[in-house]
Amino acid sequence: MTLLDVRGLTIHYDLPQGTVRAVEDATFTVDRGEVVAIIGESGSGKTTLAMSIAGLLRPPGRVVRGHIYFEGLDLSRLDDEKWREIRGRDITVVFQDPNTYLNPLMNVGRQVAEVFEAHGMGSIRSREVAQRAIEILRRVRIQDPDKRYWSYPHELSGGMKQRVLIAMAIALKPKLLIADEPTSALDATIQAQILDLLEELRREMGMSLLLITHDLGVAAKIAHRIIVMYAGQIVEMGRADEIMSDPLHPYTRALVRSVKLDRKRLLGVPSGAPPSLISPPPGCRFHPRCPYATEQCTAWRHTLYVRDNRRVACILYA
Amino acid sequence: MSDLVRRVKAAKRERTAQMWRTFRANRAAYASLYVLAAMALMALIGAFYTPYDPYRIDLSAALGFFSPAHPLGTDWLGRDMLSRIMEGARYTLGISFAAVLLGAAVGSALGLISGYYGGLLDAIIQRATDVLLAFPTILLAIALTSVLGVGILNVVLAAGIATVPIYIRLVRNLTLTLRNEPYVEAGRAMGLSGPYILFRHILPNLSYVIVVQSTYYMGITILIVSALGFLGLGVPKPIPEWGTMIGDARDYIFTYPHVVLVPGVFISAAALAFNLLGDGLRDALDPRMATLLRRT
Amino acid sequence: MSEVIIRGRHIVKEFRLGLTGRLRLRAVDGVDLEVMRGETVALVGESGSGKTTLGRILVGLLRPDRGTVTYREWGLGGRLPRHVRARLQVVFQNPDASLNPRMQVMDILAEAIRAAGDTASREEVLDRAISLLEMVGLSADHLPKYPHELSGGEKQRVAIARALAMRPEVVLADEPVSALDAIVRAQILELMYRLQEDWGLTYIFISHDLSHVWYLSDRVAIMYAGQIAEVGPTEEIFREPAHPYTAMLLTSSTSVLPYKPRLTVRPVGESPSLISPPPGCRFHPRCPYATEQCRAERPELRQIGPGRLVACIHAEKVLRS
Amino acid sequence: MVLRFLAWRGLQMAITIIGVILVLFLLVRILPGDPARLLAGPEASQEDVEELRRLLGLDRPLHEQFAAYFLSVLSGDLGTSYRTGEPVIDEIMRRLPYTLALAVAAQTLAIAVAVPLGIVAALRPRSIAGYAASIFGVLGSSLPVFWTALLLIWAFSVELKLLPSGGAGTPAHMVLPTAVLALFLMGNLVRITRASLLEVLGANHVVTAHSKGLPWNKVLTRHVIRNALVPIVTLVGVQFGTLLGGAVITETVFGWPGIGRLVVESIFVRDYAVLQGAILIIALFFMLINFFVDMVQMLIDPRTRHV
Repeated sequence: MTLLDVRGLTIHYDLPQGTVRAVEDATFTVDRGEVVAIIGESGSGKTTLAMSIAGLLRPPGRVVRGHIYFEGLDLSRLDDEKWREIRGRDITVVFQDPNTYLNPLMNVGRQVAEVFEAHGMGSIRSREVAQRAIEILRRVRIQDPDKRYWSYPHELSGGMKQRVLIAMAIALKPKLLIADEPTSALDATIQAQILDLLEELRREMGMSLLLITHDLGVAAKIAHRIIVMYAGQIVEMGRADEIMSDPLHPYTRALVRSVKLDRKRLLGVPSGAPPSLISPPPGCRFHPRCPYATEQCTAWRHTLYVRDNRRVACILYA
Repeated sequence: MSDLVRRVKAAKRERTAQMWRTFRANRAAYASLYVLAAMALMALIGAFYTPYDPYRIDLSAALGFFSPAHPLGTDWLGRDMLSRIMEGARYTLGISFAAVLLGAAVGSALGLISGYYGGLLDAIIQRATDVLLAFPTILLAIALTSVLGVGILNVVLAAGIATVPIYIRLVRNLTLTLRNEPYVEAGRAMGLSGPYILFRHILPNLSYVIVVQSTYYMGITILIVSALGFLGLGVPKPIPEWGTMIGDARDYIFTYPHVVLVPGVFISAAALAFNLLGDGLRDALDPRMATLLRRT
Repeated sequence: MSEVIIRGRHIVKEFRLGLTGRLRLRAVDGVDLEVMRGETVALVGESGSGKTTLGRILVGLLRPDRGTVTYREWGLGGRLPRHVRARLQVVFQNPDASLNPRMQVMDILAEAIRAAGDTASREEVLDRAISLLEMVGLSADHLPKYPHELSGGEKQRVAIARALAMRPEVVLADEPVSALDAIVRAQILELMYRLQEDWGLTYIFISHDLSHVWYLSDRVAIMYAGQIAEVGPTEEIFREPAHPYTAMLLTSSTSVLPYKPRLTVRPVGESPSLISPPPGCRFHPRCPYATEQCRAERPELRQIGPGRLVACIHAEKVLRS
Repeated sequence: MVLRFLAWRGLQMAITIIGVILVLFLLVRILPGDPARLLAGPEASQEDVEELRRLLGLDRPLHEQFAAYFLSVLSGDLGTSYRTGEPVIDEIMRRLPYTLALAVAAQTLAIAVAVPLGIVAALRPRSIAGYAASIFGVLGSSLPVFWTALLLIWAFSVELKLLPSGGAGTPAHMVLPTAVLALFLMGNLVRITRASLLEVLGANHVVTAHSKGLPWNKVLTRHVIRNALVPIVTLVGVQFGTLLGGAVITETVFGWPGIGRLVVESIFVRDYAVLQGAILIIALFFMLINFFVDMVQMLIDPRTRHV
């Protein structure tokens, strides 16, 4: 049942200012057909994590430790050529900003057709490949796909561009679709349509969806499970509804409180901002902001404790 | 209280120090600063003292190669090359500096007015800029000197005016961008006056770009000024402006190449140093400027 | 509470596009809106709905092409006396661009304090700057800092302090938290709420996030394609939307709201081009209630209850369904 | 859309051309000295000079003179060279092919060397090409053209006796001037190529291309190099335009009978009709090339097609 198995993944960026510990000791799984959301604030390491799973981590980022098993295959040990076969076919990505993730100088149809070409199904110039691309565009509900095939990105609305990116990602019926903030640049009514489309495609193709987002509302809406990251570490994971109704980790609690807003009340969310990942605080990285922090927290070593269906990295649950 | 004021001032100094550190990290730019300082010093000393009279003809010493008495040799009239280079530095560098100052001042002022106030004035300035941009810069400078005639001030005018349209374009486009920045709009909401916003919020953000651009233009202008001199359209003879030196010496390239080689090395070094300095300043003053400069 | 301080009548604003200004984009098309003293009125809509343009017009930062805006006894169209200008302040979306990168927090605040006419000695300026920073949850330690040394939330707090320095009555907050992370968003919203309680500020709050609107606003104006679709008290509109677009927006929202809207309208289509908007009701191509009449006539904003206005001929049907 | 753009650009160019003609007209009018006296020569009597002034229309008000000048320019009459007595246009047409030949050769050479060098430098900054690119990048635009020209003459004509030091006629005559100009152009070209490529390499759409599993060479050609071309084409346009009129110095040093040298010659003999005509033609070419660059830009970049 397990499709993706990430174990102890640690990713650093070597910068002149120092080593950024972007992801530390990330361990989790994604089952077939499952929707898992990784949630965190900017700089929490969630995008780095996603990029490394898709094999798109670029220097100065590097995997320091850990493994990524995909259908039992260790992705972290793969060479470029093998990666190229998997990428775009078995593991695909939909990115955040549809305006910059499409090549502005190439018509969108060809950009979709390239997926077929990349996996040995004929040149983008061939009529057959073009036809398949048009079918895929139709599948993501782009109207007049044979006309839209020739459009350039700047001629399409944001929502349409996002559909084109999704078309590329689902063209070869992937097993895992990673969606990095797929809707945060879009308007609410478009966002809802895109989320509906992703959910529909996931069901139809039986793929797994790894959703990277900063928006707890989006995660709650479509994810089965939620993984919460703070400052490069996983602090909590569990079923989406349980996390929303009963967050355990003090950070998750603050996060949930900051999106479940009551009318005109003082909210009591913790002050301060996430720490620098070059010199993170010792022990629990949340302790400087945590209302429950004690002496012990500074000496604590990151561990995910099991509690019912949940895993939580806080000494309160040790 | 006064402790706070001190901390505010210290932070200001720290920011300058940070820029200086970034600048120094660029070794080529840092070295260029020394090269240019040496040249400036040479020009300064040259005004009061040169080993020989740069204009004195001594045919007995003509076309001497490098020697202890004449480190850079002598030319075909026996004039000491080092003395002439020192004397010429004042002209080549001074004229270029004055020209860039003129071009930057006039061009920036027009660009600022054009971009900030818009309207008919903007339209007129823009059309005039189009016309001036229809001529290659060097050709514009040549045409202007041919009209103005030989003379130090005329070279300054010609080389300066030739760069005016480029400054107008640059500054106007930047002003248009800065004018819509939220902090400028917030200033308007505070009731700050137009000129105040212009001088306090727009100009300081522009000034770094103008300084960097002017550094690059020093390199280009040195080449233009010396080219005018080379063609005999620059300063009047026998002033040893570096380009003029090469122009006068070109017939001796076949027999005594050092008379051409020496001033050329100085021109190249000066232009090169300004180009490298520009890169260093660009990165130190504002890392985002690289994209800003290229976009306009 | 019900004293109207800003009154906008038939506001129209066009922008010219293209090389020759041949194309006209009508960002705001005939809007009436009032702002009451001490309230928070939210302008809600998607990109291109005209909410930002309208907000700027309401505080006199933009001049409408047609229509009038008055703030108390002053017309907002030309230059305002300084003390009036000071009473209408703004806080913008992008914290990175809203502070001059070359100025320290000290200078930013000092400029505003002087502009407010509170001039006087350096010491007094410093005192006032510190008290402003404390008001927004910062401290004197922030005075020496440059914007790039501040976090997004801190920048936004400084921007709020700068606006407060003018002792404003009305603050236009244009998506003040949308560029921030969730917890910081909540911190800033909470700050805005506290400041309103303490100083009796009036907010024009532009947002696309319904939970923020829910948190902060007393009244909501839902905008669609340059026009107002619906105006009314926040609770009523969230519970009982009368315009199909409001219902669609509530259905689409991923914001965590205390209750689901009574009516579900499945989101379809996209907002129209403002260069050539559809005739009649601009929402009709996406509307499940659309009839022939909707295609032909532009619906007027009409009263359907105390303080509730809606621009839909089928509003009663929508409310009943 | 394209038609509208053409019409707009055409109008803009027409206005600029009128401005250019006006500037050239005024340049000669504010010249020191009396053009009639100049033309007549120092020996001519005062009456002859006055007669000539009337004949040339120099006694009429300035705006009438401009109208007359403008109309004659429009009809292709650029005046007569006082030195040769020939129509200016004939002289220019005789020189133009030389300038064009040199410009095309230098630009081609510069592109052929600088663009690949810039590309390799962006992809492998620590390779030999990377260092070569940085050196060419600053050096090319820092060395004065007249100096490199003289040095090359010294090396290849004087010392090695391989190539002629000046003149025109055989392909060998073209080698040195082409090399000098190409070196100068390469400086900016290498820098822009490298910077533009680096920018595109960091662009998000390249990540998308990788995420499809596209082979690296296809990512490079389709998504990186093609996109990086946009600023390069602009620069090449400006450079080529500059070559047509701005190769003044190279043409002078090598005695190349092109239009740039014509400009300098006519300055020294005060042949203002030729000077005016030559600069006008250069400016026209300059504008035409800019226009052409815009068209190429529209071909490469669909976003510019919508104005």
